[in-house]
Amino acid sequence: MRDLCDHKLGKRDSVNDEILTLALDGWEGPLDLLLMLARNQKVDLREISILALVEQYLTFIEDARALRLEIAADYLVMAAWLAFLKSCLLLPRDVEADPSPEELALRLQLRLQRLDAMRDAGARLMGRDRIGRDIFLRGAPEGLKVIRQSAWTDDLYDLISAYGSIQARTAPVVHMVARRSVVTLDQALERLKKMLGVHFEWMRLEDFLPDTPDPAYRRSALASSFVAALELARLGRADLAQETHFAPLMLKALR
Amino acid sequence: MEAPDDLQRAIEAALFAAESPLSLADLATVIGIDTDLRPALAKLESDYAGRGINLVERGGRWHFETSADLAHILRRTREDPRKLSRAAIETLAIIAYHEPVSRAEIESIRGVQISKGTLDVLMEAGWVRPAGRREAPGRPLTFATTRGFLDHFGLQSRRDLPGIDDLRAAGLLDPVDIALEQLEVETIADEA
Amino acid sequence: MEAPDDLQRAIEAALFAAESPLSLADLATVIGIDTDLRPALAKLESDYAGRGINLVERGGRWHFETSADLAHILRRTREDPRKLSRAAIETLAIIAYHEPVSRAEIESIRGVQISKGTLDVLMEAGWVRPAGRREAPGRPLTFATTRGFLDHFGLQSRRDLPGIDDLRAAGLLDPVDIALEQLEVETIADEA
Repeated sequence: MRDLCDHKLGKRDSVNDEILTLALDGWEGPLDLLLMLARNQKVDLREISILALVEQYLTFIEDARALRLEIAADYLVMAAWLAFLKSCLLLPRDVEADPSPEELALRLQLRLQRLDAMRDAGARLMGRDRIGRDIFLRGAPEGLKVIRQSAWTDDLYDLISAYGSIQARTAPVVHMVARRSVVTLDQALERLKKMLGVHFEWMRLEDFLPDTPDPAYRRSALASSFVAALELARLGRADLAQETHFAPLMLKALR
Repeated sequence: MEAPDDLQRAIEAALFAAESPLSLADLATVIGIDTDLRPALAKLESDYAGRGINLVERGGRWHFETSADLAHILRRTREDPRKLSRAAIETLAIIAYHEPVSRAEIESIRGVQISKGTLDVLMEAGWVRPAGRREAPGRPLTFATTRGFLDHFGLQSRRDLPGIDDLRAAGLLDPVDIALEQLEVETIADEA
Repeated sequence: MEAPDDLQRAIEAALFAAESPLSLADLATVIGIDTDLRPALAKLESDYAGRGINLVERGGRWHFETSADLAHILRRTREDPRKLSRAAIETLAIIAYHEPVSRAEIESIRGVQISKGTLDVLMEAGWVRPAGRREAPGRPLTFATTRGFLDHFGLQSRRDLPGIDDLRAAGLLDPVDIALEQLEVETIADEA
């Protein structure tokens, strides 16, 4: 074991200085060290003698201490635990112990097997033919380029309706007049004057209105005819009468 | 196309992995062989002649490239169906009805400013072109529509565009309030 | 190796020109064809089997690569392109063989804590990715390997991981607790 320690001492490099396990920085923790020792037994890990392994570990740690190497705490914890396990394994069996020392030893063995399996697997992975080291991809691929092009779906209808809406909103006055048909005051005056010239008895205002199916046009005619009737009464050309509120407004020419 | 020998395989792999075309000397260095590589290259050239990849020599250097007739695979054009923004279609309509027309005139007809991208989109679509400067103060650039515009919208000529009376008859003059609302929505969207 | 048909030529050209491996769906899009490409790929795979360049499938995606036996010619340096620490190699192996696996599980197999940079290095290499949280107390994050991992190590799928079947059969991929239970059952069975 002495030469193992010396070997590790000689190999101490500055690369791993972030690791606190100063003296044992070749190993990644006690389990790693145990696995190395187990492999040194050169038997299948399933056949390994845990007792022998514990002995080796404890000797190793003792040697390191004798050399006054700084030993990280977790190695010492493992050493203490293994010393305990060793004593349990050697002492007469305590049937009450749970878990039994045999089970503890078995657990350790199983853990070592698992770590060993993954270490092997890692090595086999790294040994594969790897891209960029053993296998190469195309050095200068042309690349597959997708050129996006807009396919405009606007049609003639979209175009002319857009123009229509501009026209509609920028020429609102023309637009409104064209849409609504109304009877102006002048038109109503003219009509009333004409009709009063040929009818001499009382007539309802509604009877003076032009005949139309358009209720909007009729309302407009009613409003302008009413104003026209008031105007004619003011000028002394017509007489107005209404029996009560909301009764028909009666109209007659004044001679 | 019989199985390649070791030299041909090595050349094949070296040219494939190379980042630039290799001369005979480069190849010899890479492969570490000191024989005439020309026969092997000729064999490979004929092996690949009818394939999607060809071995070619340009100016004494060799490389693999995809066959010229398959260039369309390397550059694929994808068409995205899209509609013009409201601002763009209105601008296009104004240009079509009033061409040649300056940007300021377009804005005065629309009643809103047009953003820089709007005319770009129309020019990129191939429907609008600059149509010279107007002999007026500031010499403003004017715009007009193109042959491509007529083709896309199925018009023989601009005279086929319906007049304002036709539009009204077709009910295409929206009620004022609706048109104004739309304008407001658009302005808000533009500002956002 | 008879002359390839148009489909084979197109696949050949597309995979040759592509900057990364292509799935069947990618290929169909690039070539603009909607048929099963597998027969054509199989034909190409066998066409290239003995050549310096091979057509391979990795994790459901296809690419061309140089033949492994030519590594000695093409390797520019003996240096490992990505020199991994032993901790990183073991961690990668544990993730690959156990995925999805949590950090605590990795640490319990290795018997030491994972130092901060180890998983970062593997993720930066593009070989390892977070693979969701486990529905267990503490909802630990788990890790798994990527398609880039399969590519790099020349694996078609995780089933190709060296020795994975043997390890599984030997129970070496099971946690210690489960292995112990298993042993007890066997012991009882033996005793019975």
